[in-house]
Parts: sequence; structure tokens; C-alpha cells
Amino acid sequence: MEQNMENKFVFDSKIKMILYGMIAVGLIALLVGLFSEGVVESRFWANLLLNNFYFLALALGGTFFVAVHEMGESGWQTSIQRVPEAMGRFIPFAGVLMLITFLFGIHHLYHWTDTAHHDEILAGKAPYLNTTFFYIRFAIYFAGWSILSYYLRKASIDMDSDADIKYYKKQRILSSVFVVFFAITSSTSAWDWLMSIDAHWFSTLYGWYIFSGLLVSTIAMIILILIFLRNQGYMSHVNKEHLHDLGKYLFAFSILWMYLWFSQYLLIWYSNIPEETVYFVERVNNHSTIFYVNLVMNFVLPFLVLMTRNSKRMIGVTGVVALIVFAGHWVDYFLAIMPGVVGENTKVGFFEIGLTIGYIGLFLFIVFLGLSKASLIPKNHPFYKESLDYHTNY
Amino acid sequence: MEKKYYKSIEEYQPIDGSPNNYKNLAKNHIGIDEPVSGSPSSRRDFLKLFGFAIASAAVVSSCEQPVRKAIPYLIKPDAITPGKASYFASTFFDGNDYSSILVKVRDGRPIKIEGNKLSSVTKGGSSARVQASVLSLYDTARYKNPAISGVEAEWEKADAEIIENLKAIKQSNGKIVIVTPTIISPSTLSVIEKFIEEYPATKHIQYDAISANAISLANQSVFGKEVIPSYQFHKAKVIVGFGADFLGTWLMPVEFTKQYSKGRKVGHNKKEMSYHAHFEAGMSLTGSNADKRIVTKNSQQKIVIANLYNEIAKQLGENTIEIPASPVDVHDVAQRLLAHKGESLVVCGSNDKESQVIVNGINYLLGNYGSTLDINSPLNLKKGNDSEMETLTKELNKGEVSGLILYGVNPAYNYQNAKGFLNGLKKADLTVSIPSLKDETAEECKYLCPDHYVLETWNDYEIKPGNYSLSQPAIRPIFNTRAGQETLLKWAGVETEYVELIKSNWKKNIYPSSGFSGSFRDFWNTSLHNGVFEKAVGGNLEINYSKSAIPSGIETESSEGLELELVESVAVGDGRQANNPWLQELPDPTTKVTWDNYASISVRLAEEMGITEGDIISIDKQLSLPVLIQPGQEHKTISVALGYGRTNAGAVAEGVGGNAYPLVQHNRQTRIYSKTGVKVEKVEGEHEFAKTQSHHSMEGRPLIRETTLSEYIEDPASGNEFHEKVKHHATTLYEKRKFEGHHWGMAVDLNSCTGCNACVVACSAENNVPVVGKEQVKLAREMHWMRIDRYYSDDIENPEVVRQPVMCQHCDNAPCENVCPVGATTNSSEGVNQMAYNRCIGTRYCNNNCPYKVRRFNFMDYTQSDAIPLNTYDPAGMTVDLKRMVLNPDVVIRSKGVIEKCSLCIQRIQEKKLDAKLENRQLEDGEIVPACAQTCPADAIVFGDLNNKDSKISKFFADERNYHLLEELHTLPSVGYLTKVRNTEAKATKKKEIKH
Amino acid sequence: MKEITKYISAYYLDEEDLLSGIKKMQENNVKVLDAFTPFPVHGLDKVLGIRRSWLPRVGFIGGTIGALTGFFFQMWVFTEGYQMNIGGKPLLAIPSFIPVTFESAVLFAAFSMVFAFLFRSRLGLGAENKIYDVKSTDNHFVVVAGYEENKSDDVKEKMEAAGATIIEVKE
Amino acid sequence: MYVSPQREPLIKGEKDYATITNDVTAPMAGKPGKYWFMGITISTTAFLLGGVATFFTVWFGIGTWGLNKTIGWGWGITNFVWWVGIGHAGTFISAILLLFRQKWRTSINRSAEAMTLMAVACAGFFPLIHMGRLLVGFFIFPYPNTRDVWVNFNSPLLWDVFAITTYFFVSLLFWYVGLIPDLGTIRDRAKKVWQKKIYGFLSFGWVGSARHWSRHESLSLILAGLAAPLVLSVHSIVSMDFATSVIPGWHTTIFPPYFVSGAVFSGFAMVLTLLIIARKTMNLEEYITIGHIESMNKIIIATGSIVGIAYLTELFVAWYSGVEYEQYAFLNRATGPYWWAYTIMMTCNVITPQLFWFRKIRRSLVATFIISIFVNIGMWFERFVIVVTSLHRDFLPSSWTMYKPTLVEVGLYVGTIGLFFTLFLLFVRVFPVIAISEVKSVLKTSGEKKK
Repeated sequence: MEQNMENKFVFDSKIKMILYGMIAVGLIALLVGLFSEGVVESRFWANLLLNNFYFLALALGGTFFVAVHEMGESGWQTSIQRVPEAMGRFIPFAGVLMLITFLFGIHHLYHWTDTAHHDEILAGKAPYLNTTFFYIRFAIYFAGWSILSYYLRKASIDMDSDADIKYYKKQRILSSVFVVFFAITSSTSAWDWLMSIDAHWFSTLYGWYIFSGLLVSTIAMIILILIFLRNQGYMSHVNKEHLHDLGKYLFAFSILWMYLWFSQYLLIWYSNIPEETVYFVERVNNHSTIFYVNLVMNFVLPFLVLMTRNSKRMIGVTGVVALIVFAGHWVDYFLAIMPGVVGENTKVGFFEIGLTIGYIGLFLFIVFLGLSKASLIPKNHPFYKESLDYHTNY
Repeated sequence: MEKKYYKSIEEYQPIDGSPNNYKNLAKNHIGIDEPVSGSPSSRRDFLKLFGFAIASAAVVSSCEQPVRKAIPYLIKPDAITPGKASYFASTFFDGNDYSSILVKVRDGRPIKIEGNKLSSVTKGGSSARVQASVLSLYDTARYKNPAISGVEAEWEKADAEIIENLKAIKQSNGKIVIVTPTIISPSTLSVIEKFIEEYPATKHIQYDAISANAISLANQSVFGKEVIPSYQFHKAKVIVGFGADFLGTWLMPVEFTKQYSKGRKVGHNKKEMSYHAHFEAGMSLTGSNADKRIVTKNSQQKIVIANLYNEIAKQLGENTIEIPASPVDVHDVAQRLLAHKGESLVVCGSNDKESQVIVNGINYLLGNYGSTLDINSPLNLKKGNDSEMETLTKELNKGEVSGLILYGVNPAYNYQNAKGFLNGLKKADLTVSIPSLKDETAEECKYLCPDHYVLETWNDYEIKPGNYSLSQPAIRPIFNTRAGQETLLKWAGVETEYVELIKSNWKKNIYPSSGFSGSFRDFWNTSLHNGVFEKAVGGNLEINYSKSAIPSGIETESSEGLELELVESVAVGDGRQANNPWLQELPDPTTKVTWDNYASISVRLAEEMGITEGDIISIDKQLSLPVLIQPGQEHKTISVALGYGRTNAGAVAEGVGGNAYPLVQHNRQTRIYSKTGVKVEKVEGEHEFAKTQSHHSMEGRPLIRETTLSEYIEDPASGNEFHEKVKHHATTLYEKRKFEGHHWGMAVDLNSCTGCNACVVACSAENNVPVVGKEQVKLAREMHWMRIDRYYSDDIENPEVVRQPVMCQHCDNAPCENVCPVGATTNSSEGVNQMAYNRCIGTRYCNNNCPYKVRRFNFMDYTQSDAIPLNTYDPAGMTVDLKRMVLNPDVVIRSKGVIEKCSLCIQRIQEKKLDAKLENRQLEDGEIVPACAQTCPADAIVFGDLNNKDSKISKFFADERNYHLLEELHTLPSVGYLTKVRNTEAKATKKKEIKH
Repeated sequence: MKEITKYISAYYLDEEDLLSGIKKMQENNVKVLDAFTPFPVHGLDKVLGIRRSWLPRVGFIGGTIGALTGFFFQMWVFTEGYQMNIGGKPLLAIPSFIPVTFESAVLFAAFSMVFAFLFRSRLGLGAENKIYDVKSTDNHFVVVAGYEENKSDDVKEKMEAAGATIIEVKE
Repeated sequence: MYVSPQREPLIKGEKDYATITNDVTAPMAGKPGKYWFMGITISTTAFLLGGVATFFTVWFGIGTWGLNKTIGWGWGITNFVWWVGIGHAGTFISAILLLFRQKWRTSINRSAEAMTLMAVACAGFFPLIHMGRLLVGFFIFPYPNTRDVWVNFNSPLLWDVFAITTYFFVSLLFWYVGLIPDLGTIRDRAKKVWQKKIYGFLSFGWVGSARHWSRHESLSLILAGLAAPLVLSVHSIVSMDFATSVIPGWHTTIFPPYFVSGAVFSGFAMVLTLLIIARKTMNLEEYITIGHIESMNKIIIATGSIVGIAYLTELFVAWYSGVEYEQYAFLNRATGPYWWAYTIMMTCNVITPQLFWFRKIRRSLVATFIISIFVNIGMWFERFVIVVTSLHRDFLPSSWTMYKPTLVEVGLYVGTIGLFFTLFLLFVRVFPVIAISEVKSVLKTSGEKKK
């Protein structure tokens, strides 16, 4: 299937049209959200935050995937590396959308911004939870992520034209910087944008829990894009072995996500201290369906299906599971955001689905645009050949 | 030794009630002679009641005999049902503390003392020392036999020699002196009278180690009556104290606490409470409970009193006293007193006559006589005349006294001039001591004639005119002792048993005017059953006030330099029961120090002198004591507790602390318990205190919630806003368990609780809580199931003090239960957090996870109940067989490696439940009373069924003042606390924390 | 089938030679019975046509049994056998049961697999399997074929052709 | 399988399969050297000291320790967590690194797994000895009894019983299964009859046939797959001993993952400490290369940084929570009477490992050795800080106390260290410290000779 000599993705008009269509659906949903009375303001902003955060997470996850494998001197993933690299391109776009969301919707999203209403606990948190500092952090996060992600991808692409090892070394240094920066900001951003919705509530694990969700959904997205690319006739070197490894990741990180979810839940359930249980009480009692659906989609299904070696090596099965997990983590963030912001008015209607379709379209558009700009194969990567020749047994 | 087996039932059966059979039985099967203490026939009833189960205790007195712990009942004595406790009304009085009590007897052994609710004086309350006294009964250090010149002898021989001596003295017209503590027993007094009849040259001196002679002297000069008035603190709306620790040690703390707490209680129907201002130098229990505590030097106390007098006199147009201005402001106090004329009370703890005279003047001007204090119905306490003891010492040294009988007194320890006294004692021809506990004096006398312990003997008491009480033996004498009264009667040649004498006295003096309709026998039995007989006396409100007694001016002492203040300790009192491990291990209510006395000094003085806690100082080169830095201590006053430094009282007391009695002064007729111009220097050495609490700040946490009276009236929930907030935010991930049937709960009214510690000892006695000794307390391993937390706040020079009794909170969502791997601690179907001791493997996980830290771990084999031999850790000798007699058989003792904690006295709950079941009825509210609640003289603890909506506890829980400790953790405790209310105008703003 | 008592074996010093050698032998119709190697050689099982092991399935079954046993045992104890009010928690305290359930699953799975492995491979304490050649646990890769008197030379030749360094015949 | 020339060789020198066999089995042949004898003398002495301390504890009670009414756990549980943590490196290396196809694990996994077993044995001792009533300690097992009494499945200590037991047995199986082929190698090379007998017995009749290898590989991989979540669960459950409580400083949701990474962190430090000595004294420098050490140092810095982030998260969220008890607990850690312990912990765990960002230090034996010991100390203090400083000042200031260990407690700790080293020294004498067959399997792709 060597039909593409340069191994470049051709972002043809057919695909573009589909994505435009999806974006259009999103825009319509946005308008519906703006003008429909059924969509209360908090619901409107909450959904923007949800999708912004989710697709930002995928973009960050892509960059993190690359960075952490580079740091670990891992070889097998180099042949698919261009996909997560391209995913990282969405970070600045997410930043802009997020900024707009916050500029107009922050008061609907975070009740701690309401300083007029005195609250002793929130007053104590004010040195951290105040809008000025919030935006400063916002700026730091996006600046750091965007710049590092950009240069990391650039170093990788530069390598295509120049086989000098210096790019590889540069890439490794950038990876380290990104991983360290991300290690801190992944937690703090999760506190800022998600945990502070339920501003009285706190959990030390929260940042890592959100991070684990980011990992799984990123893997799911990579799998889905890879399958798409293969169906389009690209990436013929991506074989069952790669898929198997990605499937193992999907399996393992689903377990990791469940582990962290359970750790947090168990410890809060066990001590049953009101200031902590309030978070879960709200979700178990008032959003019980989503609460359990979340666990089924993100753990039970991937765990049971991907347990066997064969299912991980079957593109169709892994693809379906990836799709479920992709949707599942949207549900997970939905459950994190909605009860705190929208409360009883939480609904899933055209607005939610349309908006999400729009975001998927936009995200893919940017990823595909990125993929089309460079070779799909980092042929000069020192470990590229390793990636082509390896077997995975279990 | 050869074992003796019963060949047949007949051989073992001849119990027909005749005394000889008992005697034989005792001889045959227990192997001792019956103690010679009166004719057997009259002891019959008593013996029938208490049988011979106690004989096992008696056996211990002679070490060669093996202890047999099982005594079979073939014919059940009437009053004994094995496994069922009997209660005998009695009275505790040891010359210092008075309490009408019930003695709980199990299988012939007194195991617990409870307050007697029928007494109008103590009203069911008791103090830590009274609670602990049951253990003193089993004190191994007690004298077991009479002795002549230190050699144990037969009673017959001692009696014969003493009588011979007495007769000789009588013939030579020599003087005999009997020294006793204050005697409030009419019959004992009659015994002494009989003795004096026989030996007319006998003088009876009453000697109080801690004297209140100044009060009676002052009353003598002001009102012409040498008495101590009775007080009614509950009638006083304003109480002003001058160094009188009436809640802890002064005169009748149990009665006063009852009264005081009554006046302090607030509720829906009573939105007022008394105002209490207290002037003192050291931080006393009473002072720390006051609404306003004014730090005053003892040397200036009289000036302050006189100034107060002047303020009041001025307004009432009376003459004033010429004195320097008061160092502290008394205007506010005076105004308050004046606003409550006739319902205020000023008390003074000083033993300075002039001070007391002026205090009398104040009370008189305020019209308080007949209302809050009464000299026509005096307290028969502290009758000792201090100068008599001085005279006696002089006479002894001059050789003017031929016979000296020391009956229940211990001047060799607690007389300031003990050396002089002992020197003189050697010059007397006949010296006899009649001690009931081992002491320093007894062995200095030639003849030692041990007295029964108070729980072993008959006696009667008249604490106030017309207010009689009886004590009866709750156990057959453990040792070869004899009631002191009988000893004296014997020497006086009167062949009556003491109990008969009491009976005849009552028949003659009390019965006729008693208004009792039945026979004397019924009267006697009723009185004995009730423990008390009270008849209304008085209505006599007349008093003769001698205005001229009020001085026109007073001498003032120099108040330069350091001052010493000697106080009675709440734990060991005057030191009489110092050999009682429960009292030694009882933390001081304020300093939280156990097993010690010390020199309390102020923070400022410590800084000035460069002293830190645990340094040793010498006071006037007479006494070296470790320093304890005490917030609220007057800048230049050093306070030292009396009652420590015993040298011959038994292994427990000896070597604990230092004896401060030699520092007592005698001037102006009375003994003075303070001293000015004290020289203090730091000496070598360092000392580590065995403290049960080392952090004194509440750290701003809402643990003890308080409000002020005005705020309370405005909003009963004031100070307790947090409770509402917590309730509002209480979410849970699983349903709260419902308790069918009962759900036991307890509430503590922090406004009533004074922190007197009586509950702590009661709990230890009821639940067999081990004593761990000084070294273990230093390691913070005390075992008390109940403790009283004490925190300071605000000004370190004069802090506000709060106290909180903390026991297991019996959480419905108990963090401790969750984590026990073996399920040794679970929640009962009645909401009690219970421990299965024999299931416990001792991981201590529960204790770690208990936010209240009320669980206690047996770090060592404190109780000698471990499977491993030779590892008992028992510094207080609590595991010797004799002391084990005090153990409550309803509560299992815990072995090494086991966690224990408050059970809400589950044994009492079960007992009453069973009673109700047998009687086929519902349990009544208030029927079950845990030991702490039973004892509490302030009625601060309420226990009951939370499922019963009409119960007192339910009402407490519904009260706006009710909250739970650390309720924000959602542990759902079954113990509640009611906020403390202070009678101050100031808003209860957030207290400044003292970091210490 | 006639029992084989004698074997002819080819020795290699390199695993790649071994693999290509076996392939060659198989092409030449030498019935390769087994190969003894000092370490697992990738692709050897494929070449020799060894089926994938069933051990994972054994592990899965063991683990499932372990998990179910663990969970239902706890459930039985708390709701039937020993009903206690522990800290006000529900009797069916499912979150509390998870750790033990998980551990028993792992324990059962591990033991069942190891025992299955030992049983299936006839390994065990003191098991006395015939050790074909001690060199095979050091540095030699040994390919074994059945020895048939009449065909031995042919096989030898083929083995030589397949690059074997040594060729031996053993009982 | 292709290996990029960019990668550093994992096995140095001119090696073939026979030399590997020789090199690894060489230390087992012949008489042990004088260092070995010195080591075994010291460690058995320490072990005996622990025996004396054990006697005192059991005979006279926990009172021989420095614990009190407020602080129920001290050195005992600190040591327990420390040892369990150390054990985690072995499983991590053999399970997780195997799944992540990190080939460098082959040279170190055998000894690391052995350390796991020894460390878990040392760890398991502490929950037992810390029981007040060891004689009825068997109550902790859910065995059927006539009283129909069962255990409390709510208790994290009970979870520990299951977790530690499972962990020990699964590690044992994993280790031994891996050892079987190597025991076969030794058996086949043994000169003396008794050695042949014993190793023959222990090698389970291994012949190394293709079927054996196929199943063996399958088994190892699945066991690795099981051990990976197991290693997460074990230290998570250990962390829950604290985290399920309500005590500020204990009750925090981040504990499970934070403890796991802390465990791996301390485990690698211990592996480094031991292997740096072992490779030298046993002439294994060509197998345990600087590259291996660097790889381990990378894990140290990764896990150390995770631990550091967890520390900061805890601090931040304690403040952020607005719960005064929580805030005080952390303030007290940093500035209270045990500030020094906190400082040691922070310095050794967060600051010194950061030096490993420098390649030079990462590849320096001396620096690695020193930092690894720092980490061992730091992680011990981490547990001490968690156990003691959280307890000594919790909710009610009235109960605040201090804790000081006694000689008996020190003796118990020294005793387990003695046990650990005794076992390790015996291990290096009787078993191959390097997985012979696994190293052989990577020789072609990662040996220096090939390149």
C-alpha cells in the first residue's frame, strides 16, 4: 500500500467537507444554546468548559505521550509518533476557546468568583481562588504548553530533513521540560478548572485522577486516528503489534483510571467526613445513572473486552473499545462539571451532543491539518527502525 | 501445707447462725482467729450480712496462710446473693472530708462508694477523695495488729499495760491529753466524755491539719459564737471568694459544689445564674471556675477585703476601716454585692482572724446572714483550736503531760513544729496512738492501737445541727484492729459495745425529738437504712452582731519580696490518704500533674529568675521542690500543695513530693498557710513531671464552646453556631443506623462541671482501671477512661480556664470500629461502642484512629493477668491480693496488650435492664446511672435513652446549647456537651490563644 | 506409534542458526521432535508448531474463582455469618470488600497458573526429567529428532546441511 | 528484533553464552571471600540483637517501646512501611519494566526480586511484633471457629494481611519460576554430587525444551501482568492503613498512588545501594553496567519527583481545604517539634535526587551510592513523619504528646536489617544473582560484542 510516496497525509476535500459539516453542527448547537430558553446559562457555559477541557486534555495528552516516550527512550511508538504530535497542535486553539469561555462565563462556572457573598471557607481560599491569579495561571499554563508542544513537534519534524542526532537530543531535553512542567500544571489546572467548581470540596488525588483520565482518552484518540489513517491507506507499517501495544495501554490505563477513581472514592466513603462526601453524595444521589454508566464505559467494558490477547490484536474490537472509552471520558468530565455548575438542570440534549460533534470536528480538522504538513513517518528518528521490527507477545 | 478436704456436707454445714459456729468456721476453714473487737453476740447480725467471704482478705494479714479465693455458700446468708451487689448506707468522714455515702458490697467486699441521695447535705455527690477511700480500706500498709514499742502484741496485753499506765497517771494526778481531729460524732464525743469521767485530768484537743480556726474565732468575736457557719451558695446571686477553694478543698466542697452548680445552671426555665468573682494568688479549682478571677497577693488579701468592706460600708453609711488603697479594683464587685443584698455571699479561705472578721462584717452589712450563710445552723467542721496545739507542744516539752493519746491525728507529719512535738512526746510517760492508716506519728508512740478503717466501723455524725448520719461496717475488720471508740471505752472501763452506745445515745437524744411515729427499733433501722436522719432545727434567725468587733484599722504586712502560699491539693487533700494510688495518679484539675507536688510560679517570675519548668528550687532552705510554671499565678507568689512528702505512710506515698507543712506559720492565734519574704534559690537538679496533659491551648478549635449570659439570654444557641452549621452540611454516603429499642447517650453540661475530678476516680473504681505509676504517666500512658481536659486562653497572667470531661464518645459512625482487623470493637444494638477484650490483639489501630484519643492501651502487664509470668508492672502494688479486693467483679480486668475504654458502664446498664425485665416493666428514665454521673457533685452528667423522647438526655440533646465534640467529622457521637456560659458582660469573642 | 528410544540431535551455538537450521531440516522432511535451548528463542514455538499455551486461560479461571470466592465470602460473613454494626457502615460494605477480592483473585490466579504450569510441564520438587544434554542449559541449542537406524545417515546429512556444529546420537 | 545502535549496550565485554554462564555462576563456586564472612558476621549479629529485642517486646509488652496513649504506632509501623516499600522495586523491575519492554531489567531483576522477598519478610515481622497480644495474633486470619467469630473486612489492617500474604506468595512464585531454568543450568554444571542432587531437586527437573520455554515465557508474562497491579494494590493498601482514618495528615486521598511511587523510589534506592556493592565484589560490572545504574537513577528521579509533587500537593491542599486540623497538621510537620524529621525527609527525597538531572551524577557510582543511601534515609523519615507527626498532635490538644523510641525499638529495626542482609548474603552464595537465561536472551541484541 505504498501509494503515498512521501508518506504525507493528504487532507482531501472529502474529509474536509465532513469536518466542516461537524463544525457546522457545533455552531448550530452553540446558537441553540445561546438563544434557546431550554439551555440555561450555566448549562451553556458548563458545556463549553466540558468540551474545551476534554479536547485540551487530548491535545495535552498527545504531547505528553510523545514526551514521556522520548524520555523513557522507548522505541516502539516512534512510527506512530506523528499522530500524537499533531494532536498537540490543538493546545493554542483550546486556549483561545477556553479564554473566551472564562471571560464570559466564569461567574456561571465558579461560584467562588462571587466575592460579594461572604463565605468563610472561600475567603480562606481567596489567595488562590481569585480571578486575577486565576488568569495569571491560565496564561502560564497555555504559554508553557503551547510553546513546548510546538518546539517538541518542530524538533521532530526537523529531523526528517536532517538526520543529525542533535534534533533527537533537543527533543529529549524539550520532553523533559514538558514532562516536568506538565507534572505540576496538570494537577493545578485540574484544581483550577474542575475542582474549584465545587469550591468547598477538596481532594489531594483529584489532579492525578483527572490526569489518568487524560491518559486513557488520549490513547483512545490515537487508536481511533490510527485506524482512520489505516483505512485511508496510510501508515501501512502500523501493524497488529503497534495496535496490540496501544490496546495494552488502553487496557492498563483504564485500570489505572479505575484504581485512582476507586482510591479516591473508597477513602472518602470510608471516612465519611461531610466536607468530602458532599462531592459524591451529590453525584450518587442526583446523577446516579451517569455515575454508574461512567464506571461501565471507562472500566468494565474495556477491562472485560481487552483482557484477552486476541481482542487487543483485532482492529475492530480495539477500535470499538477506544470509541467507548473516548465517549466514556467525556461522560466522566460531564459528571465532574455538571452537578457543580448546572445542578438539577443537568441534561443531555441536542445542545450537548451537537456542541461535542462540533468540537470533534474542529479538533480533527486541526490534527489532520498538522498531519498533512509533515511526513507520517519520522524516518530519521534513531529508534524508528526498532518500531518497525518488534513483536509483542501478550 | 496439707490440704483439708471436707468429708461430708454435714461436716461443712453446721451453720445455724450461732456465733461460735461462725467463729469455728473461720478457724477451721480459713485459719485465723476472729478479730477481738467486741463481744461476738452483738456482731451477729453484722456477721450474718457479711459472712466470711471477706475472710480471704483477712488471710492476707498473716502472710504464711495461703489465700483461698473461693468460699462456698451452702446456706445462703439472707442478704447475700452471689453476683448481686448490696448497698449499705454509711458516712465517710476522716476529719477533713464529709460525705454521706452508700457502700457497694459484692460478696462481702466493699468495692465502690456512691453518694447518698438521701442526704440533704451532700445530696448524692461525693469527691475524688471520698471515691478513692474504698481503696484505702485495702491499704496493705495499714497496721495489722496492736504493737508495743514497735513489737506486735495481743490486744489483751496492750490493754492491760495501758490501763495500768493510765491508772498510775490518774493516781499521780498526771495530765492526760487526747488529741483527735475534729469530731463530729456525738457518740464519739460521749466516749471521750466517758473517758474523761474515768480519768478526770484528761484534756481533749481537736487538731485540724488544715485549720479554719480563724472563721470560728471571728464568729466568736463578731457574733459571740465560736462556730463555722453553713453556707448556701445556691441562694447567692453574687459570690465573692477570697482564696477559698470551696469547690475543691475548702470545708465542704461536695456540698458547696452541689449548691454552686445549682446556681450556675441555666436552661429554658432559668435564664439567670450566679456571678462569681474570686480573689486569689495561685490558680485554684474554684478560681478557675470564676466569672472573674482577680489575682491578688495573699499578703494584700486583707487590704482588699477591707477595701471591699469600705466600699460597701460607705454606701450603707457605716463606719469604714482605715487602710491603704486596694491594689486591685473592688468597686465593681462591691456594686454587684450591693445590688444583691441578702442574696450574695462573701467567703474567705484565709486563716487570719481579722480577715474573717471583716468578711463577717461584709456579709452582715449585705444582710446575707440567714440567707446565704447561717451561724445558727453551723457546720460542725474544723473545730480545732490552733493555739491548743501550741500549748500542748509546750507542755509536752516541759514534761507536764504524762499521758498522750493520739487518736487519728498525725502531727509528726502535718504539724508545723513536728520536731518540737516529737521531742515533747518522748517526755510523756504514756504515749498511745490510735491510727487507722499508717502514719508518721503512730510508731513514735509506745503503744499502737490500730483503729478500724471508716468502712469497718460503726459511728454517728452530726454535720449540722439536726443533721445526723450513721456509718456502719461494710466489711468485717480486715486486720486485727479495733474501733478507737471501743478502745477508749475499754480503757475507761466501760463494758459497752460502741454500737450499743450509739444506739442508746440515739434513743436518748435523737429519737424522742425526732417526730418518728414508730418504735425506736424502727427508727434506728430506718436511719441505718437511709444512712441519714435529718430533722428540722432552727428557724432561729437571730444574730447578735457586735459592730465593735470590726477593727477601725488594720496592720498591713509587707508585701515586698516573694510569697509562699500553701494549699490543699484536690487529689490527696491534707495528705491523709496519700498512700492511695488512685489519688496519687489523679491529675491535679489545674496543672494536670500526677504523683507530685511542686512549686507553682508565675510565668513572669520564671522569666525573671531564669527558671524553666522542672528546675528545682529551694524555699527558705527548708524545702526543695521542682518548679511548675503556672499561668494565672500571682507574679511573686509561689504555691505549694500540702499533703505530699509522706515519709511513713506506705510505699505508694513515700518519696512522692515534699512535705510543706513545716512551712506553715503560727501567728495571731491561728495557723497561717502563707508566708511573706520567702527566700528562693535555684538548686541542682532537674525533674520531669508526670503530667497527663502538656499542651494548654485549644488552638482556636471549637472544642469547648462558650457564651456569655447576656448572649445566651438573647440567643440560647449563641456560641454554638457551629453546631447548626455542621448539621446543615452533614452529608453521608451511607444511611445512619437506626437503633431499635434503646440508644444510650450521655451529655455533659460544661456550665455545671467544675472539673473536680470525682468522676475520674469513680470511673477508675467502677471499671477496675489500672494504676500505672509515675514513670508510666511520664510516658503518657495513664489509663483513665475518663479525663478532664483543661485549656487556658487569653491573658497568660490571668487566663480564662475551661474544662471538659472527655470519655469515649460512643460514636454511631465510630472511626475506631472500622479499622480493627479482628472486629474487637463494634457498635452494640443500643448504640454503645463496645470492646471485646478477649478478642483484642492490640494493634492500637483503633486508638490511632480515635479523634478523641479516649482509648487506652495496656502497655505492660499492669494487672498481672497476662499469660506470661514475671512481667507484672505494678508500681502501686495494685495487684496484691488485698488490693484486688476492690476490683469490681462485674468488670473484667484487662491483660497486657489490650485496648480498653469507657463502656458507659455497660455492667450497670445490663443490671438495670435485667431488673426491669425481671419485674416485667419498662426501664425508667434515670434508672441507669453510670459511675461518673452518679458521683458528680455538680450533676453535670446526664445519661439516658436517646430513643425515649421524654428522657432527660433527649431534652439535653435537643437543647440549643448541645453540641458534639468534633462533630464536623460526622462521627455521630452519643455523647453531647452543653456550652459553657460565663456570667460576664463581655462578648465571647474569639479568645487569644496561649501558646505554651 | 513406535516408542522412540534413541535420538539424533544437532547442536548449534547461535539461536538464529538454530531457527534457520530447523526450518531447513523441516523442509528436508526431518521430523524435529524438540529443541533444548539455554533461553527462550523467539519464534521457536512457531517453527516447531507449538500451540499457544493455555496458561492465560487457567489464570483467568483461577482469578475469577478467587475473586468470586473472596467477594462472596466477605459478603456472607458480613450479611449472614457475623452481622456486626461496625462504625455504622452498611453490612454490605462493597467498597471495603474490593481490596480482599482483588488480592484473592491475584493469589488464586497466580497459584493456579503456576501449578498448571508445573503439572503440564511435569516439573516439580524432585521431578526427574531426562536431561538430554547438560550443554543445552549453557550455550548449546540442541535440536532433537527421532533416531531410526536405517535413516540415520540421511538425517545426519540433512542436519549437517542445516548448519549444525555437532551431531550426536543418544539414548 | 532490531535494536537501535543509539542504545548503550547492556552487556559489556566480549561475551558469549558460555561466558555468561561462567561469570554468573563463578561467585557461587569456591569458598566465600573474607568480605562475605565479615558481612555475614555483622548481619547475623544484628539479627540476633533483633531477637533479643523481640524477646523483650513479647515478654514485657509494647510498654518496652516509646509509644503512649496518643501515639499508637512509632518505629514499628514506620519500619513496616519502609520495608514493604523497599520490596516494591523488585516487582516493579520484573513486572512493570517487563511490560514496558525495558531490556535493562534482565541484569538486575533476579536480585531485585530476591530483595522483594527478603524485604517483605522483614516488613511482615512488624505488624506481628507490634501486636499487643502476639500470642492470639492468629485471630487476624478468617478461620472457621466454634464461636462463629469472623474478622472485620472493613479494616485496612486486614486488607494488609491479604495483600502482604498475596504479595509474598506471588513474588515467591514469580521469583522461583524465573529461577528454575537457572537452577537447571547450575545443576548441570555442578561438580559435587550433593550439589547436583540439591540443585536437581530445586530445579524441578527443568530440561529447557521448546515447550518448557514456551509455557515458561507465557507464565512469566502473565505473572508479570498480575504482579503489576498487585504491586500497585499492596502499597495502596498499606497507604490505606493511614488514609482511611480521620486523622489529619493520614486521611488524604492522594496516599495510594503517592505511596506506590514512594515505594518504588525507596526500592530502587535500596537496589542501587546493594548492587553497587555486589557488582564490585562479585565482578559483575559487565552485566550491571553504568548504563543500568543510570536507568535506575532515572526511575529514582521520576518517582522522587512524583513523591515531591505529592508532598507539595498535600501541603497545598491542606491549606486549600480550609480545615483547621488539616492545616495545623502540615504546619506542625514543617515547624513543629519534629521539624527536623520533615526537613530530612524533604532534603533526602525531594532535593538530593534532583541531582540526577545531571548525566554526570547519574553515571557516577560514588554519587549514586551516596544519594541512594540518602533516599533510603529520607524514605524512612517520610514514614516516620507520616506515622508520628500526624498522631502526636491531632484533634484534641489535650492529648498531644511526644514520642521517643527505646532501645528495644531500635533493636527490632536493626534486627530486620540484619535479617535482610543475612538473607541477601546467603542468596548470593546459593543462587545466581543474575537471571542467566534472561541475560542470554538479550545478549545478541544488546551485548557490546554485537555492535
